[in-house]
Amino acid sequence: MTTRRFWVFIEQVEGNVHPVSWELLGVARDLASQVAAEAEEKGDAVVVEAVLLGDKVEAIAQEALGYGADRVYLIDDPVVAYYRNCPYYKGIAAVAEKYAPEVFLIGATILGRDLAGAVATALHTGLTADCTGLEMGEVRGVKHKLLLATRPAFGGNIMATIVCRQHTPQMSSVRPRVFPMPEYDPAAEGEIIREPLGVTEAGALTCILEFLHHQEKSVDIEYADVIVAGGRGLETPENFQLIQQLADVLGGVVGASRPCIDAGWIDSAQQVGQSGKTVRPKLYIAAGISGALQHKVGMQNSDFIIAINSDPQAPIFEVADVGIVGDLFQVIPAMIAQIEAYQQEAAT
Amino acid sequence: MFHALVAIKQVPDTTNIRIDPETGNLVREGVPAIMNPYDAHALAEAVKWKRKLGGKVTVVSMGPPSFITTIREAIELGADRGILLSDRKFAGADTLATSYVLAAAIEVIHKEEPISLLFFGKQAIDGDTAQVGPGVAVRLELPILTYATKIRAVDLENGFVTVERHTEHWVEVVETPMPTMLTCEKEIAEIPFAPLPDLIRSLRYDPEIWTMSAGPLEFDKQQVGVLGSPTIVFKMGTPPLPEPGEKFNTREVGVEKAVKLALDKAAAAGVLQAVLGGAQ
Amino acid sequence: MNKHIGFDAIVVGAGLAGSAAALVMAREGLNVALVERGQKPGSKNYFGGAIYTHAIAEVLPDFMERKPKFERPVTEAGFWFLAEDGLTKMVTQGGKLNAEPADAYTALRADFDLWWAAQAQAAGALLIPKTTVVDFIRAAGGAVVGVMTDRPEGEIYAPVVIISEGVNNLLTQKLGLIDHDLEPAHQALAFKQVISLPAKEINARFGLPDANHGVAASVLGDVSLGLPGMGFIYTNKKTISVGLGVMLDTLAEYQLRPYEVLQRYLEHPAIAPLVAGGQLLEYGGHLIPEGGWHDMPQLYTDGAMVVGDAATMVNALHWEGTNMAIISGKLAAETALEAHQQSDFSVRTLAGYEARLKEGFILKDMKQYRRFSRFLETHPEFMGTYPAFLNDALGGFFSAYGKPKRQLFTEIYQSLTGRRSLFQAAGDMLSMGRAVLGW
Amino acid sequence: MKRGDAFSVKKLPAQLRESLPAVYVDDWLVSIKYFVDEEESHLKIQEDELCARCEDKPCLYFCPVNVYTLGSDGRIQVAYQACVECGSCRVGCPYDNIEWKLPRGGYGVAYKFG
Repeated sequence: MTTRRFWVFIEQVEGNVHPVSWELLGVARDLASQVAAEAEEKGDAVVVEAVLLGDKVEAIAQEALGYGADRVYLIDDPVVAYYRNCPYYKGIAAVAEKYAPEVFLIGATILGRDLAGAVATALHTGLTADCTGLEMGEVRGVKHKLLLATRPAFGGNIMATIVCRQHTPQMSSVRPRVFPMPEYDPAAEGEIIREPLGVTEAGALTCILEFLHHQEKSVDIEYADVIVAGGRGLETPENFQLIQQLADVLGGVVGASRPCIDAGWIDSAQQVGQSGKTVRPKLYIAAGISGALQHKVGMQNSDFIIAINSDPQAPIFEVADVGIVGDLFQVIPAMIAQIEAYQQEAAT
Repeated sequence: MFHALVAIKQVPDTTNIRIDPETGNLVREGVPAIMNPYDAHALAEAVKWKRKLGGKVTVVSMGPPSFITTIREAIELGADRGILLSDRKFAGADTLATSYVLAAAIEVIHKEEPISLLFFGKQAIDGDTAQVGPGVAVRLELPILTYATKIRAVDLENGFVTVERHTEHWVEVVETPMPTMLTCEKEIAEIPFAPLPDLIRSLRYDPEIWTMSAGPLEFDKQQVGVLGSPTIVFKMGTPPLPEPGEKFNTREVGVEKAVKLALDKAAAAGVLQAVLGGAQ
Repeated sequence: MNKHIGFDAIVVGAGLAGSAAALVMAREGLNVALVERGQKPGSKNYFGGAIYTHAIAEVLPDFMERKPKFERPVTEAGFWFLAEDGLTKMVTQGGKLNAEPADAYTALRADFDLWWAAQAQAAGALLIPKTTVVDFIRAAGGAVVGVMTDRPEGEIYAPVVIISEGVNNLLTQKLGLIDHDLEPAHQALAFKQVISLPAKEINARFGLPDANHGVAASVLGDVSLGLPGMGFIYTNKKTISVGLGVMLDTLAEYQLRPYEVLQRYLEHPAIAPLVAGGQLLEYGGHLIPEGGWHDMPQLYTDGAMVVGDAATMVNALHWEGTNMAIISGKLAAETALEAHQQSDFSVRTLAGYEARLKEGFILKDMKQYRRFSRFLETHPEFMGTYPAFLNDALGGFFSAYGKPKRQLFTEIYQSLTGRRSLFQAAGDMLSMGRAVLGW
Repeated sequence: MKRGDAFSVKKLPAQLRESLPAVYVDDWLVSIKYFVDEEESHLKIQEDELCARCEDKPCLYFCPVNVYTLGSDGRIQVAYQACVECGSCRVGCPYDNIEWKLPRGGYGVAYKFG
């Protein structure tokens, strides 16, 4: 009997866990269930496990159990108080070599992508970056199911499904907000296993001299509940004011499609799409965005999409839950007024 | 001496990719090939420091002979030497095999002329993997600073570099011993408009071409190309499209009515209540 | 001190005229810089269009062996007269059009110009891309001795410069060879879509046996809302080029948006089936200097010559321009070679360029057609009335109404005279003749 | 201002005017490859005042890529990024009010088909 291990890296900074880690525990549980039948046939065990590094972060390990991990490998060491590539990848690679996970998922965040490539190379295995779809499936010539990792390529115009046939772990970095957040079970139980880091401060190679905090908090569109996004149809950068007004009424933030970024109309942090951010708000309003594929892949998982475009053929309508064909300079002011009226009505 | 190594890749301009509606395949006709923009910015920074400290910039790339144009472009932007790692056996490489070939070549270059800093773009715009840089760094056991936005200081005497790199939360100021690898964001440097003499030199420049064995090293054929790649493409397809929702045309029903009908749909789905609840 | 960047000759612009000039000079051993502002040759170039092989052959007799980047040979050519809801075609096939190599091939400029410039490079010219020439370097007496580009340390010296800058004649103006911007009334704005369709589908829709056959059509009438302008359709291998040219002043006067006019054309009941299901690959626009003879700048000065569109070498009625560009480039190059032989780059030698042009067809044609661009302005009926009449007349002729034929002919006759009196019609024909034949 | 007199607005018959379909040209522009010069616009309006006085503002119509639009403040906005360098505005501006340069070498439109 063997144990098939589905691993998730838990990303934390100063004790704050990146939500993608929990999303991945959810998808890892789902993947594990997809091999349950074939594992049972062979008498194999299937487990979901988390890997966590940090300094005094045991509470997070406990939380990981609540989000669905059966077991947490915890490397608690002052050297990894803050993320640095070398100690992190060496510590993780050592634990992975010891327990031989079958699948290893890492959030495709800035930190995660820095880490994943290094771990994969150290373990001499394959890594599929920036995935938006995962499933366990049959692959010809392989006796057990493999991880089928799907990712957009070429600016989101193509979806490629990648497999790693003979090497383990099968690694993927996964975009935030692609998978839903799992239920949290405060009563969940499981094991926390402490592992040594095996890297001293001297071996860390780099030294962080200081942290510079952003002067102004950049707009965080990735986890916003409401995004109002503008495209070329706005015609001028000044017209983002109108988008901002609508976003304000809805308590949301402003996003943009690539042409606006290319034209320098708005900060690239606000770009939604393949070359920007993947978002999954409760409400996404696309105004004057034609809906090139590269934009759609970044927002089509939104819970509800309203598209406003003067061209009834605009591809954005293909992904919209509801569309308004018309001049956005007329539609948006009307929408603002109606939402305000709606709010007042709801308040009384 | 300051010696910067810059790894560059030629990529199809992804803003111009389209899919053949009949076959579902990628149409490459009419798609311009460009230097990966992140690499170009990394190169610009390398050249800036060369101009400041004296020294040399070497560029290296792995790809088919058509990549020569991109190497020439690097010369135009101020690189001194260009090496193209090109062999049909390298084809089909995933990031692991690519990092092997680059690391092996860089090791040889380093032996000839010790490298101070390695510059990579943060990712290539065709694959967007951001894996090759970290992979090469691990193979060469070099410190790596990804998402570098600024080089504050290069201390050749003591062998240290101070770099700003951004994370999701803040900008870190990091010091590491050289040689070190940086994967660079676009803001690390503006791409300069090359002087005419540099452009003319680049037009006449023939890069060195290293193949499996014709070059200063022999590559391990188990580690290159398809053989050295653990991942394979299982299938390709166009992204699936959901069922489109209803459209209301302002020309037909008027602006007010169209907006109302749309918002009613959002309300019926419970969305409006959910988000406005949060706004109050 | 920077070392001088020096050449025997500089060509500004790697289009059809420029690359032809560079090729001819480099082949004779001159050290030639071919300066192109685009990312590569063809990046900035745009046309309907078709390339005429007689001009290519004059520069490069063995061109067919060098695998020119043609699309399809033009095996069917003609006029399509578009009424509001109908189409009458006057086309010719076979005969001369079946020659091998063909008289004309459809082409896409991004491909063709790259190939054409590569022939100049193969002859030894140095192509310097991504560099915009902004001014000239002049000797004390005013003679051109080089160009200034927009790059740092961007001066290039040469005793002779061939200006192949295209319709936006900024440099030609800078040299004082023409003292005014071209007038909107003499410029056609051409705009088109390149639409992707499977080759088989193109063959079927245009009635072509295979991809070695192609159509070039001039489309008149409703295409430009009956206003001065002309549409076109060219079949390429796996794409079709559909667009039109409308006089710039017409667009301004009638407040027409080019893309709306083009979309209307694409939606025309006779055109829509030809483009149905196709994917837009590229839209764009370009000016055509249709002023002809009257707008032609002085063609040479000390140390410089002007070729191609910059010299307004376009024959609007025949859609000719590419051939005139190539020939003018060749003739300027031959003049530059003579100047090198005589070590005299002044107007004394360079006047030979105009003399060479006069020997060939270009200046003769331009002179003959000198009234044509004005003709369209003053005779809009050729754009509206006559195409509509033709459709009515032929439509009537080939319909069985169950009426006496005499009545039919009366109706046809009236459909003309209702639009234009016979006297006016006769006058129109006379003016047309004058414009075309140069009476 | 010789060119200022060159055209006077003429009325298109209503039937023809109505036959013109509305086109959202931005959707066509995505088919065009540009190397945008972020640093400098090659098109500049010299005097806003002249544009304000220009009655017909033909640039709003004839530009094939809709570079010129009327801002909400009544000023002409110039989206030079979309320019295909045809030169229509250069010769067509009635008051010669557009400073028209070629983009820097390598920048601007780069036709893929032409």
